[in-house]
Amino acid sequence: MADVITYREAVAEGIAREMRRDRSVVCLGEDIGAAGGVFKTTEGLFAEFGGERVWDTPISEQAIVGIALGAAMTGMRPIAEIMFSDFLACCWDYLANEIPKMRYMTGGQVTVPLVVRTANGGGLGFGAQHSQSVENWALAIPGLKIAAPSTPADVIGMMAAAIRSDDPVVFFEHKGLMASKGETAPPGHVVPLGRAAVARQGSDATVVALASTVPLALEAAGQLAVEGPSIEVIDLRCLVPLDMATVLASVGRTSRLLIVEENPYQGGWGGTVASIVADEGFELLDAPIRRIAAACVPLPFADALEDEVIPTTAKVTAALRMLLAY
Amino acid sequence: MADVITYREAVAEGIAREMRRDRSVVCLGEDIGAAGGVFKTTEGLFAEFGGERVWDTPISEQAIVGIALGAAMTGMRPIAEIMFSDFLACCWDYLANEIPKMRYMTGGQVTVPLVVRTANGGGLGFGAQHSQSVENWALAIPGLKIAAPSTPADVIGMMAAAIRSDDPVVFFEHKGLMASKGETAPPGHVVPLGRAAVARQGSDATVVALASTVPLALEAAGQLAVEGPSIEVIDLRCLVPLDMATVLASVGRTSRLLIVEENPYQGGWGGTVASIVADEGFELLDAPIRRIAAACVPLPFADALEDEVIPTTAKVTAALRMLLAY
Amino acid sequence: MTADISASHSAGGVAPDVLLGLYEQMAVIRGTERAAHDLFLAGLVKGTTHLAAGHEAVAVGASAALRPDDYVFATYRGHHHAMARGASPAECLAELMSKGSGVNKAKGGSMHLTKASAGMLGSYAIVGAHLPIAAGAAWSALLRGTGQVAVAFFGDGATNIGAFHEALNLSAVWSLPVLFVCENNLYMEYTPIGSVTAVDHPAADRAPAYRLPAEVIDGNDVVAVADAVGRAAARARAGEGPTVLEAMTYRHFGHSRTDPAKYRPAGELDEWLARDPLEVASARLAVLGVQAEEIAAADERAARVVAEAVAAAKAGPGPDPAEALSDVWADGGATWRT
Amino acid sequence: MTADISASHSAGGVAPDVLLGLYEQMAVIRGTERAAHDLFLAGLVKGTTHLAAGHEAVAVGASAALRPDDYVFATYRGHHHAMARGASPAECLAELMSKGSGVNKAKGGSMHLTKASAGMLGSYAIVGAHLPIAAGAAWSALLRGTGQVAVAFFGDGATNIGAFHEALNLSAVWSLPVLFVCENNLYMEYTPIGSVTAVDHPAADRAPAYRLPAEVIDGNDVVAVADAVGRAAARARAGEGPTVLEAMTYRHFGHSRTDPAKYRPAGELDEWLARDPLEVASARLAVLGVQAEEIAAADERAARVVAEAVAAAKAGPGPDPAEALSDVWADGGATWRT
Ligand SMILES: Cc1ncc(C[n+]2csc(CCOP(=O)(O)OP(=O)(O)O)c2C)c(N)n1
Ligand SMILES: Cc1ncc(C[n+]2csc(CCOP(=O)(O)OP(=O)(O)O)c2C)c(N)n1
Ligand SMILES: [Mg+2]
Ligand SMILES: [Mg+2]
Repeated sequence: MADVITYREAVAEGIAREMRRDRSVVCLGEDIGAAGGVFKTTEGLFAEFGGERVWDTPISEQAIVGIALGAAMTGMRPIAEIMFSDFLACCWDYLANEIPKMRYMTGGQVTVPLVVRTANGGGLGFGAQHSQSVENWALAIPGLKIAAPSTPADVIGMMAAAIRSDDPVVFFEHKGLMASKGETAPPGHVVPLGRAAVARQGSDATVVALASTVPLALEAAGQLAVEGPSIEVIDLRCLVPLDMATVLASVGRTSRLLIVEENPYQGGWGGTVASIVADEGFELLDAPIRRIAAACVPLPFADALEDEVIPTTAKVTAALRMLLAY
Repeated sequence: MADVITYREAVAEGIAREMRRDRSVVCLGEDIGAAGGVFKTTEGLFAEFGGERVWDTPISEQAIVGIALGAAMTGMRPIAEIMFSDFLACCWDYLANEIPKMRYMTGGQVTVPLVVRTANGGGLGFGAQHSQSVENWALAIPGLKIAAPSTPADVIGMMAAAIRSDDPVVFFEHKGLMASKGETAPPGHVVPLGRAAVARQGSDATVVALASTVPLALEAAGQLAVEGPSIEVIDLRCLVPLDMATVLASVGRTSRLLIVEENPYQGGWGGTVASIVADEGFELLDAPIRRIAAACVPLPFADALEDEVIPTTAKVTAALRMLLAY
Repeated sequence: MTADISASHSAGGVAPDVLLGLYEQMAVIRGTERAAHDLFLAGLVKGTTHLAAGHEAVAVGASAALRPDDYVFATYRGHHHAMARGASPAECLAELMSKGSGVNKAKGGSMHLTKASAGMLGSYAIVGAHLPIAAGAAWSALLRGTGQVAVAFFGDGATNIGAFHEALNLSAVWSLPVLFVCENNLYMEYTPIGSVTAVDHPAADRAPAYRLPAEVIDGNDVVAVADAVGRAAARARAGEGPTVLEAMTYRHFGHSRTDPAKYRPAGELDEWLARDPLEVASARLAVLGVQAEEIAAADERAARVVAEAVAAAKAGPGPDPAEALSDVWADGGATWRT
Repeated sequence: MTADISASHSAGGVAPDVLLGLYEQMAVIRGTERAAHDLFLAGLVKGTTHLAAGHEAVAVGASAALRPDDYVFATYRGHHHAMARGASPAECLAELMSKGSGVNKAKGGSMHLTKASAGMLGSYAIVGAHLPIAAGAAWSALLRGTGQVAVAFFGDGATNIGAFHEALNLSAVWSLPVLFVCENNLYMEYTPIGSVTAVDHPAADRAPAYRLPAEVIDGNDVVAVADAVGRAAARARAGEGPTVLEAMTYRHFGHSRTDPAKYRPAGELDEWLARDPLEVASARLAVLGVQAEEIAAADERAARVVAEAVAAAKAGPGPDPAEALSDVWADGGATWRT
């Protein structure tokens, strides 16, 4: 059996592999150096690569991503860490107006090979300003590639693809998955951005999930399998490029679609997926398209309240039962 | 016939009416005072209300909305202007993490009656960083009300509702509509937030539009009417509260839905509307749900290129024809 | 108490009974922070905590110098400010323990303690974000002509984020009645502030960039803090605009949760423990002739308050699940569509 | 030219032929800006323009002191920087006129002129955003050990936005080879900078907040600018970190488009026209013994270049509609889904 590694360790491993093969890869962020990052996702990098390649910054999110952008435009492959994805709001101008538009508005003169990594998502009782799932914010911005892996091996493989990408990538590392374990990735493992994974095959309904909602969907599928129904679970892995081919093919087989998102329903990424299926896959559908997303409220602190708001296995199971009964 | 007024004038008129009736209403923003704002949407306010109530600020978007928030928490009803909606990215932390979450995360202790006004949208050749339609950014954030009027009378009526609202409202004024004219609003006119308008009645298909896309939809409907088909045009007016009742009722009558958005397709607000209809209105539909949105690229400068990217009447007409032929 | 301390100051010293009161307040906060730490280790506090043990003098000293209707804005490390302004230890601990009886109804948590009725307008978990917000409360006070001031407390690390700069400039230009009080505890999380900041005193050394007066003060001396805040508040009320205060202090625990703070040089904590705000106040009390027994009695009263608070917080009800979907809008609800 | 001017400086003065070259460059820029203005009024330039007539000495002086491989970052008021770094007047005007032959293929427009091949890494329309980006190019130069410097040009108004603060602090802490050059033209759009800024010199007076050296210079004197930029660049290349320069200058046109600039006090424009960068350079040339005819010849050559540029730009093809959907990604395309 392959070695087992945590999702958290996979982040550092994925970065380290690329730093070893390409000297132009450098990291910057708050407390990422000797301290190894608040989520320990850069543990070991400072020891291996030193202060010349792993840079501690002040609390200056705009400077962090702005500097990464300038470095990317001039020959480096920077990896900027924004500690919690909620803080992307503090440098949103760079994510929304600068990084994704640079190449286009210069008529193709400038290339921006950078990665913005960030700890994303809820479920840990960190409250309204440290718990959001914001892949959908990035989805609203053409020009950003968006990665959100759910397994350690995908973390490593997608990190390689992200760092090697000549396009800017926002890389979401889910806080709720940090401690989860899985097989590590073989040397040279690269998971191309924009290819969804069929995490579980099934024939009665399709569940499209991302990051933290993948294990929820798999658990729900497992529970239902005991009763008979066979659920296909698709791990989107990326929002851009968005692998609708895999989704539409699956819906073609199952005729039923449930989308499970951690972001709020309003403005959630599932809306984009649903609208494509409601258009291009209209004739494939035998039932309404359902979305389980977070309630349209800020994230509350108490576990008991947070569970009311974000998707849970029970909510996924219930939605699937309704869909199957339709 | 009632007096005619431009959309631009309606903004200043709407603000002035509320400033006259409520001394706690104050304005702040860049060049909004004696200069009357770069879009002349605050023209006359400084002359009428003086520097005590109309405050020029430095280029400090975070300070502008941050100060507005603090003032709103302590008894004032500030109206903050962010000159172009693209610049909301410069103060996104306040729109995403502070303003909309304040009431909730304090357990209801704090009320935030503020308005953030901003010039939104493209079509004027202002390029990638001054042309975006970003109502969908706000839609991703629970806790913000979102107004985007399409007519002068609605500007006045919705401005009144927004300023009187005890909840934070982001008020999008479309640059492409500034010069458009319409009837002014009678004294005391208030358009409650969250009520869509049926801008044109029809029976063969429903077009859901917002702000600049309302005139496009009306024009397309007018063109098609000559040939026979009868198109219903719904002006959403607000994204939050979102008047799905009106949309679903209309689709119930027409069985066909086209959504016309100026924001990019990926992450656009139409995805949310489409997904609700694909779920709750599934049985009403006789055809796929179509969305005409901007292409998933930054906004190009040249008119000829911008037209390729954003919705036009021709694109709406073509989409309707396909939908009707389905 | 507000009036008392300013009176005693102008009289050239703090009255012993007033100082003993401040000492006791600090002892209550210290005890509550220790309790929070223990409850976290016991698994009864979820999420995270950022304890302010060591910073008590800043909160208590400032509160003593402020009016009850002034506004205070704190960071995620804000338990001390909430309590100094009047939130009870019980309702703060209940919040940390996810109880419906929490000061924010368990919707905020440790990082967002708020007691609006006491002018404690929140704890903010995005570094620096509250500086403009505090300026806004000051602007509002100016517009309403109430003579209130607003105080933003923030860490040394917050001085490098853009919101700091924007808030200070605009407050200076508009001459707002706002105090910017930096609690310089030498570290931003695990990184020494000096290694990521271009000047020695990250707040005070920047005040001239906004033509603002500044003072570096002993943040472990409750009297020095009250004194400086009192003077700055008086200036603000007199229409003379903002002041920057940089209070040198130290956190006794790690940055958050179970951080062992290994990044600190050996001996540093001990040096600061020797200047523990409680010790400093004790010493001052002794000079004023307050007997050791009186101080011990205050300690005992504080310990009793904390013990009762822990018991009350533990006994509190869990949150009502319906709370998850309330309080988004002013009408109390969370409805976003029809 | 770069080498020339520094050589002439160290020789204690600018060589007459070098200065005449700079004069001619400025005349070309001035003529191009006038042409842009006329073309806008004629309806041939869409969207907006922010003309830099009056600011020429900053761009030309700085470019003269920089290496060809240095990096320059400008604002939406950046025509002069694009041309000073080597973008041709024709390709700039073509961009303004929405031509496929525009320097950005008509995808950028007036506010985004970019000539990456000449190290002119863009014009940025969000105030202040490019300061951290320029710092990033400087960081990259440091990491790659190339000895390049990066220069961010920005307006007085940009000094009050958060990105300014973050960029200066981090650049100072990391000792980056970056120059922050403020073009202080007294106004942010229609508002006098003094009315919204807490210090007199919005850039230079803030440098101490980052322990950076600063200089206020005559932004209308191309020699003074070249001199100051040359010295700052040398310091940066020597590893001594960033410098803040504040160049005092004035824009001859309104803020943008057809702004008549009525907010200016009477006489102010005239005062500044008397210190027009072209006049200042002319006067210097006269002192150096350059004949009036030689200057007139330079003016004529410049006028010819501009006239040819206008003709070439007008003759350029419209943009290929397919360009609307290209250049999002490095593969040249815009595909976001399968
Ligand atoms: C914008 C932002 N960036 C980063 C963080 C993560 N973070 C939380 S506390 C902290 C350190 C703050 O240091 P300081 O301001 O000195 O306050 P202290 O914790 O020492 O009281 C950091 C980086 C944050 N909450 N917000
Ligand atoms: C973040 C942001 N806020 C506001 C604007 C609108 N705006 C464009 S130019 C300008 C004035 C800038 O003044 P200054 O920095 O002095 O440059 P100048 O135009 O005088 O060259 C403003 C407010 C903007 N582009 N970006
Ligand atoms: Mg600190
Ligand atoms: Mg200016």
